[in-house]
Amino acid sequence: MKVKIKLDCIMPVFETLISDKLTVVLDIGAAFTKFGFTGEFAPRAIFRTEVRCKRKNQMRRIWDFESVDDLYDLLVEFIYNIYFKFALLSPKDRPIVVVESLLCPTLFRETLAKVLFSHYEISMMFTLPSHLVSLSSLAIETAMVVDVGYKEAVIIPICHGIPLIEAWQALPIGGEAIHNNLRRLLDSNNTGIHNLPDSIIEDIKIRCCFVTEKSRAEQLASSKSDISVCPEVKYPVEGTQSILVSGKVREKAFEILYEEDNDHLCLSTSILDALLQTNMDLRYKLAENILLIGGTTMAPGFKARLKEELEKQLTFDRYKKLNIKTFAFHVPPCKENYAAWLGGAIYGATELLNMKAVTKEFYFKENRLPDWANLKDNIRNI
Amino acid sequence: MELRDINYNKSDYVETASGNKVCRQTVLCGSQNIILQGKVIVQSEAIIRGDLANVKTGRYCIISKEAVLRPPYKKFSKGVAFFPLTMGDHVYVGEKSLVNAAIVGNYVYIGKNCVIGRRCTLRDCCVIEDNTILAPETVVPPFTRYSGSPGSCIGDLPECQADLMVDFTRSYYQHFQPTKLI
Amino acid sequence: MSYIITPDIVRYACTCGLLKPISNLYFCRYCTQLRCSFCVCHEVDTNFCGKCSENIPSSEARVKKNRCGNCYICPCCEQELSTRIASTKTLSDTEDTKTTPKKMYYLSCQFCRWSSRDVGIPDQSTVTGGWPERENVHANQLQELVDMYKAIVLAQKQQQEKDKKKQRGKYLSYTDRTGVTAAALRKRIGLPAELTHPLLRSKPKEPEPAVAKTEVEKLPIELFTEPINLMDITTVDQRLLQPEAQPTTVDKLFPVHKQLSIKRTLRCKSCEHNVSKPEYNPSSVKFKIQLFAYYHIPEVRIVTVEPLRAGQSCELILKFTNPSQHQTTITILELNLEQQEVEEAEVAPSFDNMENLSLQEKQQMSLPSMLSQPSSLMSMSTRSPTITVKPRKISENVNCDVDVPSSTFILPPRDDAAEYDDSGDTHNIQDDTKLVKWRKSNKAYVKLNVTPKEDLGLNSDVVCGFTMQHVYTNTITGQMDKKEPQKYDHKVKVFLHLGKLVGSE
Amino acid sequence: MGLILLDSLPLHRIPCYGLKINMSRNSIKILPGALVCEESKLRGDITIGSGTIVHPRASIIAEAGPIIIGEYCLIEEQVRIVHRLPFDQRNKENSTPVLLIGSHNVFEVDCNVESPKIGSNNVFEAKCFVGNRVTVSDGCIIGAGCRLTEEQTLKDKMIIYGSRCQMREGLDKPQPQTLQIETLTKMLPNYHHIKKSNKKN
Repeated sequence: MKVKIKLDCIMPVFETLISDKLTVVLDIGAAFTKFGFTGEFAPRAIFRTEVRCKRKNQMRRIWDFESVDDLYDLLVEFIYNIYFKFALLSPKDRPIVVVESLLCPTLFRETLAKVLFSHYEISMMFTLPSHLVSLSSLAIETAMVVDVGYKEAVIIPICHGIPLIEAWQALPIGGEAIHNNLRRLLDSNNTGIHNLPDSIIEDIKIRCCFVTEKSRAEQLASSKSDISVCPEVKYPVEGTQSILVSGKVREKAFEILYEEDNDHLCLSTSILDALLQTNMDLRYKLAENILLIGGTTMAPGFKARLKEELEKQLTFDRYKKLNIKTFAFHVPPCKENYAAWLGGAIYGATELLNMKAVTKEFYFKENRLPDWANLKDNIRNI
Repeated sequence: MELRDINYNKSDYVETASGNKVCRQTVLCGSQNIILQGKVIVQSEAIIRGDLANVKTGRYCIISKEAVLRPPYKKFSKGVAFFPLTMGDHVYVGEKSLVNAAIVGNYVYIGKNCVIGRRCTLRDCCVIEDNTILAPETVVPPFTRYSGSPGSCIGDLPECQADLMVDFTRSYYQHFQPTKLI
Repeated sequence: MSYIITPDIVRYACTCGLLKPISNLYFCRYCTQLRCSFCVCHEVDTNFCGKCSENIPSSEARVKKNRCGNCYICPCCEQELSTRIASTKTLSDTEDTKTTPKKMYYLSCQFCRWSSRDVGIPDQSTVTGGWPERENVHANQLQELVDMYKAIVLAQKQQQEKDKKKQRGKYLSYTDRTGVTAAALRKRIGLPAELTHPLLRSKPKEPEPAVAKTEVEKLPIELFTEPINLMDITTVDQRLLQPEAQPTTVDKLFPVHKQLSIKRTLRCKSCEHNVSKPEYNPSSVKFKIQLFAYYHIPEVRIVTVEPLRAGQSCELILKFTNPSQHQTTITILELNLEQQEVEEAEVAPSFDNMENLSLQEKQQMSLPSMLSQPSSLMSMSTRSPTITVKPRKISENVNCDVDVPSSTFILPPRDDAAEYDDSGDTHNIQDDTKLVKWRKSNKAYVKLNVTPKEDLGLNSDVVCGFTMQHVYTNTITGQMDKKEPQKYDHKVKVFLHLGKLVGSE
Repeated sequence: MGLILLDSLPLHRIPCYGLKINMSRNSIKILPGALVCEESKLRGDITIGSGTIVHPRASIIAEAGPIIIGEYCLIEEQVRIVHRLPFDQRNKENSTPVLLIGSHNVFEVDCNVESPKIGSNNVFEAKCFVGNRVTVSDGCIIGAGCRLTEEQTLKDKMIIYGSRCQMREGLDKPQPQTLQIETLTKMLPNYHHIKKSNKKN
């Protein structure tokens, strides 16, 4: 690798050749995968993280894998589709940029690396933490990054370009939890909801539901509410049946995000808990630099409600000591669902790719990826 | 699995000199405009609309029960014209399928109950799965498998698909035998 | 029929341990091994548009972001859009504009009837479009940002390099052995002799950090009172079809360029020979290189199976077909799964020799720096050695024994003319009549006795397997000066799904 | 839910209840200018407007009451237009309902329409199924292979398409197929026996 870098300095012509090469950037989400190339500003495609199971001729989600071997096969198929259906180039001897959550299971990332290095023979793999790189499109270094995806909401404060891992918070509230909540709510005034595919539930969520205001939510939660609910929607399913989506259901579907669980945790409290974990001097700055990413944050009314909830929580004793007055939110120059991907595309366009990526040689020598959670990788840094 | 014999009642079918086996219970409109190149099987209740425009099939085609071959129309500023429907060799059209295509290539498999929309082009070596609805003017590239409504590509086919179709249509023809009277 | 729509009943074990129907296997003549899509290297051969069936050179495909310049798909249902001529009536309606005799075109979906007029795109005067393209509103801002980051990182890197150089002193400049040092080269073309990058001299510009706002998007108040029209709101798929804009209402759906398709070549990972290379023409179904197992390995098909009963022997008729131009002899052997493991472990290199690999690569990399000439850079792109993964264990639950016949049988070569010849062609082969029931041209119908295991439950799938040994005649000439075609005994494991177990009589 | 059960049966096997009674009083009125192929199947009290074309192997069955088809309709082969009331409305003793089908409707190959009322300028694409509780207004398109059975009235210019019967509202009504009818009127008599018109305008 050393030799290569030297070459670049001596011959700038060649450098442009290298940077001119198309490098794939992937963000494999629990529900949707974002694919594109470095240096571009939007993914080429966003598609479901699933492959067609050849034996049953049905779609299978990657994250529903049964074993390591199963995951390996699913990923081989999935990466194949990405390269030969969208990227239209051979992965062999090319670098790849992968944006992943810091909480990505080791099993998954190791299997992905194995697929990429030994099955597809890529030259190097550059893994980037999603929370950190999301900030690159804003050119800021300190922020509270809240990622609400499909499986979970993960909150990690970033300080001067370093994720404060000790302060992370995660809750299993995301798209999936909302779908389950919606299914349960719909069940009360419709029949046969249980058999509906998730895609229909998702479509109802996207097209009918929204995050309501806090005052209305409290009214709806209490048994005797005197507010007029929003109009109901008749949602036709396949021409033979239709589902009645009542006004109450439309407003309540997203409430699962703010219903405190047994440990009194919900989306707003975990953001504040994350703040509590950080240094006193930082809290103020973090609260005024909140970045929301992930597809679920795109729901209508999500941001307004989160702000309301955060402000409300501040009045409780639990968080009074934070002594925060205002919250300020960033608006990224992209859609929230691919904010992390965009960060990867920006990082991947720089020389960091050649400097920091895990090369094939390194991978086969160590037979694993470096990981922040692995002591072996941290000793060197200290 | 090797194909089993498919038996038919000898009196129900007409066999031509070129080996075409055509059921008597079919509707062949404008039969002078229908060209079956040989060893073609047309099963009962199938409809071929030669009255609208020429319909030409290649060798070893199988038109199953209640399938409809219908030349597509095209609108011009002055009026409407019907265009010929050409079908290549070794094509299988499943039961109750409607073929309204302009061109069906060689080695094409069309499943049951499909709709091949107006002026579609099915290139050589493609498979249309059962119950697929292909939107009008769709072009199906070689070595693809289409399914759904609207039909979309769900996978690809082995490179030796042409040979598989040759083998399939040939053995179908060989196994399509009149019931032997004992 | 079996390979086209029905599930795969007869599967062959590929060298890599996966089970595939014969139609999905390749046979590398150079390694005389079976390969499948999982264990060959896939490469993009040509790009083409599936709608207009035109080849697009890869450079053009890249510029057009892997999409066809002329073909569009419907933003509503993802079907191909067709170009329609606007009827003359609409032209005369707009009499305030010039009534030119020019034809006007619009895009229309024949499936969901969406049209470019639905979203107010004006009709165009050319067939191929000039349809308005939408740009990313943040493009300029982001481009600036990326350029700045690039500069910063580059500066950092060069600083590091410089620091390293300082440590080593002047020594580095003498390492260029070709005589033309970079410094000398720079002098010659009139650049300052220093190696400093222009960006280093002036410190790279830092991007302006974004400022967070306390105001956030409000929930539209109308949602509480106004009924929504489902037909105006886009679905997830419609939104994601346009990742940049992700429109939430149908009036913002714009036509999308059609994604290109590819033809691919397949390369054997161990010997780097192609096993499949298609012809250039997008609508051609022919191949320049076609090493498909279907053309080389005898095909096995189930003809009939007697009802399967646990612990009872029953008769199985198989059809063997020889696809090659050479006579072959088939021997049915016992399935021995353990033995295979050992054999192949010897053949295939595994991870152990990765050390060698990295060494080799380093040598390759260092080559150009020694020569220090741009032309030698081409050697950088030479193919790096392939990594062969250890074959996996065959995962098939064989629960039925096969009585291995003692005798072998011959399959005559394929004869295309025989297809048109219905006369008896016995080839005068002396057959073991207990084994071969009947034969026709290159096919033989063979009887085997199989016994499902005693402990099988009702309705369980019965799977049997055997090793088929056949004589493979390799016709590659020019290799090692062997004129005569070589004959090999090739073994392949075949697995048959016989059906469900039925109860006793 | 009884309806859904029925729908899963192969369509051509559904017996036409009470057909025999109606068959006894077959009364077909074909207005001048209409073109009805001899090989089509017409049962019951049916009026076919001028300019309408009925292809061979189409069947129109007026089981529950008369069917009146307007002008310039196109009825292709294997089409089944059946006038049949839903189970719960069958035994009502009031006067026999009339199935009115407007003008410029297109019924494509193998579509199955049991709608109690059909406006004008609609297109029923190939292999679609419209149940007897679905009222169709004007300018609708029922896409190929769509099955509509739930009780509803389709508003004007509705477009139903795809596997999930997605709905869209069209900008314009589908263009009438007068040009195709013109061509067919010239072509079909060369190949088919045509039923004579038996009513004067």
